[in-house]
Amino acid sequence: MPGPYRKPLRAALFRRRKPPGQQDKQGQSQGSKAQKAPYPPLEAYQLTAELKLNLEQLQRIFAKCSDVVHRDFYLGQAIKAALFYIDGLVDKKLIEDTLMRTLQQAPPQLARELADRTRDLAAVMETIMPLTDVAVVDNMGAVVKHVLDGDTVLLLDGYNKGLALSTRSWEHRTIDEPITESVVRGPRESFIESLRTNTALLRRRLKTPSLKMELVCLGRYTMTNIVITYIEDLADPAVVREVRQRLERIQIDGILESAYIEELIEDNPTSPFPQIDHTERPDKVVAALLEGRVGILVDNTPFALIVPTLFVQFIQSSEDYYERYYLSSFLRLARFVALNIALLLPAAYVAVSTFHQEMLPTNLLVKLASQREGIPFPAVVEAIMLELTFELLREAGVRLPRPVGQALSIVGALVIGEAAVSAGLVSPSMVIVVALTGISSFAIPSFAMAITLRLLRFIMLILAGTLGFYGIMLGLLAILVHLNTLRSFGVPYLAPVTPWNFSDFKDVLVRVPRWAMNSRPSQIGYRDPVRQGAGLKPTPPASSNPPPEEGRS
Amino acid sequence: MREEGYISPRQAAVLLWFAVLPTAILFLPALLALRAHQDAWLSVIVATLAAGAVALVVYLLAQRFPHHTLFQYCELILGPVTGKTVALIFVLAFFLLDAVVIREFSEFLVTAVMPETPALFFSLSIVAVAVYAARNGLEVIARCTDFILPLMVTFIAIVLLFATPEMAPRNLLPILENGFRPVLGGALVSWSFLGQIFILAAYGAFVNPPRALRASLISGLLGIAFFLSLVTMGTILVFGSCEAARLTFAAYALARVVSLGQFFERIEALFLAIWVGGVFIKITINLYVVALGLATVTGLKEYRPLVAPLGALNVAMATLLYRNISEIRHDLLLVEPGWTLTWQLILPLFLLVMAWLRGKRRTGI
Amino acid sequence: MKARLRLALALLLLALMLPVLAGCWSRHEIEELAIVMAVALDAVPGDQVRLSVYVAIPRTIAGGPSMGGGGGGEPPKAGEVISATGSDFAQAARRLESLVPRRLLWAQNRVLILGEELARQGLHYLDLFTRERQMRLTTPVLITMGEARKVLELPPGIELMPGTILTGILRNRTTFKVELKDLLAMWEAPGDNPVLPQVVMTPTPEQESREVRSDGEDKGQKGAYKEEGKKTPPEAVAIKGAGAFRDDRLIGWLDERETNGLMWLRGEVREGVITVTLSIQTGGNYPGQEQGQKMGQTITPDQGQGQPAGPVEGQGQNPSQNQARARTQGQASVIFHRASTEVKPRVEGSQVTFNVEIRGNCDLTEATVSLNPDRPEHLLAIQEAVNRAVEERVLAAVRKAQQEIRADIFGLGETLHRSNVRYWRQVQDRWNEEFTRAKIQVKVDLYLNRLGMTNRTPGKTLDIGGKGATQGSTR
Amino acid sequence: MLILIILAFLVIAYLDAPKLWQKKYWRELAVMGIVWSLGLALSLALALNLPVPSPAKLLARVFGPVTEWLLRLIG
Repeated sequence: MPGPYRKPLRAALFRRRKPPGQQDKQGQSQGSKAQKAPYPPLEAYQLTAELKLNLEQLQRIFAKCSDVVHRDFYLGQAIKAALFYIDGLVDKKLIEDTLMRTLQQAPPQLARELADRTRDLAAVMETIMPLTDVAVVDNMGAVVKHVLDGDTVLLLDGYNKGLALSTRSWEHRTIDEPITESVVRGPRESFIESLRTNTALLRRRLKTPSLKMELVCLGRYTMTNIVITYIEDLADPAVVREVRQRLERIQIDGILESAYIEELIEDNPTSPFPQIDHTERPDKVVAALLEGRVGILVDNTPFALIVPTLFVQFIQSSEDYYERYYLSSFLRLARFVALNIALLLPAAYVAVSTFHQEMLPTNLLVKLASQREGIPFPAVVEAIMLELTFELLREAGVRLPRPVGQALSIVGALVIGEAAVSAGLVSPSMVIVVALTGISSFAIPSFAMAITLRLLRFIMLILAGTLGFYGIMLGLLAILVHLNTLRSFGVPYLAPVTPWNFSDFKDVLVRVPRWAMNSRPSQIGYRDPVRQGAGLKPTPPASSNPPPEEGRS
Repeated sequence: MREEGYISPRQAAVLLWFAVLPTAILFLPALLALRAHQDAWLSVIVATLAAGAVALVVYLLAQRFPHHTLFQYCELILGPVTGKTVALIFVLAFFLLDAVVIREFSEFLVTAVMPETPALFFSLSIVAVAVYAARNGLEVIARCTDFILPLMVTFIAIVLLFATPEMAPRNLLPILENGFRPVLGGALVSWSFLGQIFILAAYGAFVNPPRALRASLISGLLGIAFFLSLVTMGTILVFGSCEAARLTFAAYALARVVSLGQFFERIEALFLAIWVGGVFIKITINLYVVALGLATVTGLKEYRPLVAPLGALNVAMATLLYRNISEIRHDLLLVEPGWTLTWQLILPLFLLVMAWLRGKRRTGI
Repeated sequence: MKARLRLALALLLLALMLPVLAGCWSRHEIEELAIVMAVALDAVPGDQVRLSVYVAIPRTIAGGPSMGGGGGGEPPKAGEVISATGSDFAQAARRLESLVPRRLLWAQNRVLILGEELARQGLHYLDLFTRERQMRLTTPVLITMGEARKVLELPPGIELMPGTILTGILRNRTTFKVELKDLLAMWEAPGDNPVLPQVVMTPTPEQESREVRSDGEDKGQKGAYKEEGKKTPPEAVAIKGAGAFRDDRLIGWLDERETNGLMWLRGEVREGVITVTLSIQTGGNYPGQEQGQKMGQTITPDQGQGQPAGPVEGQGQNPSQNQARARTQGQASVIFHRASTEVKPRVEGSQVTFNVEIRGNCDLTEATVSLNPDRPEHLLAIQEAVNRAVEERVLAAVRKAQQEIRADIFGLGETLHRSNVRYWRQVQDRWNEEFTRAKIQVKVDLYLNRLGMTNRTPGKTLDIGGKGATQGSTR
Repeated sequence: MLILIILAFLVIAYLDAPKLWQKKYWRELAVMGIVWSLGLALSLALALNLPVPSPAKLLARVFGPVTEWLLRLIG
């Protein structure tokens, strides 16, 4: 029966067509305000003083939920009680060994007093509860939420309140090495899907009460927990407020990955450039927090978001800070070159070979010309074709199981490249250009930025193929203007190059030594610019190795 | 109307460079060599002194009316009707200037790079990007220069550096062969480019802090004089004044001479690319000023909607203005000096005098 | 935001429209180009000009190394010479395009060769080569006796193409190099006249080498090559000599010596070798002289230490007198890396005098005449001879210019212009005439100060003017 | 060509006009409309090869003499 599916959809579309006006950005809003509460509308249910009624309601709410466990028992053999939890989300051992035993064997006097209402529900908590994380819940919505979160809810007969006992424990991946951002030197821990583990990873590195972790719950169905984390003394309160507001604005059915949020809180949603950095490395998040940035952790995602994000961050890798600064600086420069190559090389090749032949040294020109004899396609088409092939290869390599993927990319690159060249379909130099471009795009630490550049590369290619260097320049200018309009949570995207800040250049194209990084990035960490004490540059101790002639102080 | 962004004094100065240099380095050296022969570079310096007068007037006006654009204080000084008329003249002048720049730009590209492509296409494409930039406001334009300027400076430096083997110092001699008059004649021609620093009157109101305006005027003017005389001198040194005068696009010819070792010869395509960046800023800033001025004169809340139609009109105007490059040269030599002197010096001077007479000044915001 | 989206949409639309609109304006695939490597310009009868271009064939050139050494058969041609005539070069160029299935790419042109006839008609035809955007003002210009097209038809030598051969030679700096912009500057400057290096087709290598011997110069002998199996007599190309213009017309030719003198006078000489022949009479005078010229420079070596000429100890002696003894006749060559020329005009009344001072340092690079390194006089003798030689060359060039060409091909007028504007004003309109009456005084100061990696001339230990190293110091 | 010009101008109008309309910025809309129609008219006139006087000519007539006078003043 298609009706029930189609109709609401139509209605939703219809509603989105004429937004009520208060939503100006993403059309994700479904209109009415009641949507914030989860289905079924829990306002209809209420905790009553009668356990039986409460259980009935709960059973109705969790109807056909086979993973919900409901257990009736007598607390202290005197008062009727019930435990409610979801199997798989709780530490069953804890419940069975400790909780049940304690509750059932509760002092009869306590049970009597509870039954007589001479003592409050809190007495259970105060006297016998073997768990620490216990909260009193007084409405059905909270009960349901807690149950869904993996807590165990204890209901007592005669009370219109319940106790939510934190018994969360579910199967999750162990902390592993970061896959997307592996380093030679540096911590090998990465975030996992469990939010609590992730926050613990952060907290373990930042042992300060200044590290704040604000909880936001988003997603009508997924009820995903999201943590806004920042160091209170460093982060710009305006940015924190902005993050909070942007998150609270979101009304969505579900959040499966931090990318959902990323797309909903970006400053310029139409830009091809990533404006929010993401990472699976706790150390990178901590470094960002220490600079005054704000992290956003999302449950069920191993990727944390970092805001505000600047363009330069995409050519920085956390390892830069763990290796010697000469190497890091060199690598950063190399990445910058790679960035340019990834964006421009095929375009420049096409421009030079079809418009500006005078630029080539004669020998090279002649070589290229002889290579291209008999190639049936214009250089632009050839470049686009090869680039597309390369993208396909890459895509296929990523999706396939790892061992197969490797074989595929080798086979693809070698066989197709070789065959295409020997068949005279493409010129060898074009294969070199495309390969170099591919390598360069892999050299960019940020996958998101690399993807953006890949897309822009095609536009540049078309521009170069139609207008030569002039076209490339037009494209670059448009990109430049666009980048200049971008802001990430109020911070200019291209800072510190523009607006120019020389002091921030210590950590842009080069990384200066640790002892010279005395201040935080001015646009982000301005609340407390001093990162470390001055004069940290180590000098050999004068006493340990005194110069023969004269002592230096 | 107000613009929300502010620019730093340094950016203001750099914008000044970009408001003058891109077309100037391309066209001026040859015209100067025609007028002042081997003393062309002296003409630049003389013209700079003369342009100092513009800078002074702009500065004095800006001091009287801080946080006000040219178009705003026109009205404050002369009253609503006359003021609006004069402001409209300025708008038109900037508009024409922009059209001329667009035309020069496309003329150059067609002649030197892609003769088969219609000139209209170049004007259209660059203005499209310029519209995009101008809509984003002064701050974005200024920040774009932060990227283009280093490229431009590096490139000029490279060209001049690697052209040194081709340079013959004797080409500069004898100095002042025919006295000072040809130099003055050359100065008059360079005036039509150097006077464009007047554009600071239009965007100087957004310089923060306002009292740094003087510094940006001075450094802007000095930078322009430095680069312009350097390029002029380089052209004369390489080609000699006779041959330099024959060149249509002097700086481009200079770039074509350069060879970086045996490998990196013929770098003019790079020159083209970087120069396009410079002209882009010049067109954008002018377009922005025109839109801002028109919005001010007509009392609009926003200039943004005007940018795109103005850009389109500008392209049409650029096509209409001249029939051929000879007319452009003729105008640059024989019309522009008088015209630019009138609206970039005399008219502002008149404003200043009126303001002084009427005792008008505005100190607050 | 909506507006942003719209703008992005508009820009995207524009970007998509670009290829449609732009079509293939100005776009030329690299393989569709005929790469012009050298251009020869000739005048042909009937007021026509002929434009000949050497178009490279990439296939052959790129396959270069592999085809080398393949015995037998004619080596595939690296390029082809195509020519077309027209009433001017633009027309000829257009006609050329109708002969070639590809589009001509002029931007890589390496050299511009003027034919004699055309040069005699005037240089105004060169306008195309400065106006057309692909042409470069830095193209070297050469002139040749007879037809310029012949130069392009040369068989390949070390380099595959005549363009690269010629630029290669020019890069060696054995002769001067005139780029198009220099040519125009010489033409346009009121006190200057163009001179162009001359490219000559030399006959067979045998003749060539004979010429070398008789000449005593070894300038511009590159391009000689051996190729036996050709039916046509092998020809080689060399750049030597120069064509001299009065205003824009070719008037006459300078030979190699004169060209060298011209280069000295114009200050074009940067590095080079000067060879002089001199005879050293041991025990007596050592007159140094240059071949063919009677220009004595006599020095007297220090008699006190000097051994009498002749028999030195042992078997060094040889019945054939000259061989056994020190070689008293022979050549000495010096190489110099830096030299500067300074011209100072002086006006007295209506007489203009140019004082030319040539300075520089040079190293001995070859001495076939016996030489004792410990005798500074020997070096002095060579030095003097070198100075004479240079002076003589300069004077020869001046003579030629003043008497035959009757034009200031040295740019002396410009020097005068720069130093004495007032006098220049009076003479600038008839400068060439005035030039023929100008006095040119040459002073050459080339210092010979290094001996090179060895000191003595090789051979059995001979002794000229002292025991040399065996006796320690001569002083 | 004509179609292209009109298309381009329609795109320009589409960029801003709807927003201005929504915001009821009539004044902006009017000024923009004037500039827009001037541009359209000029472009069409140029495309149709109608004789349009160039402002450069006007400037030359007025300021050519001024420049000449200046030149004479100088030398």
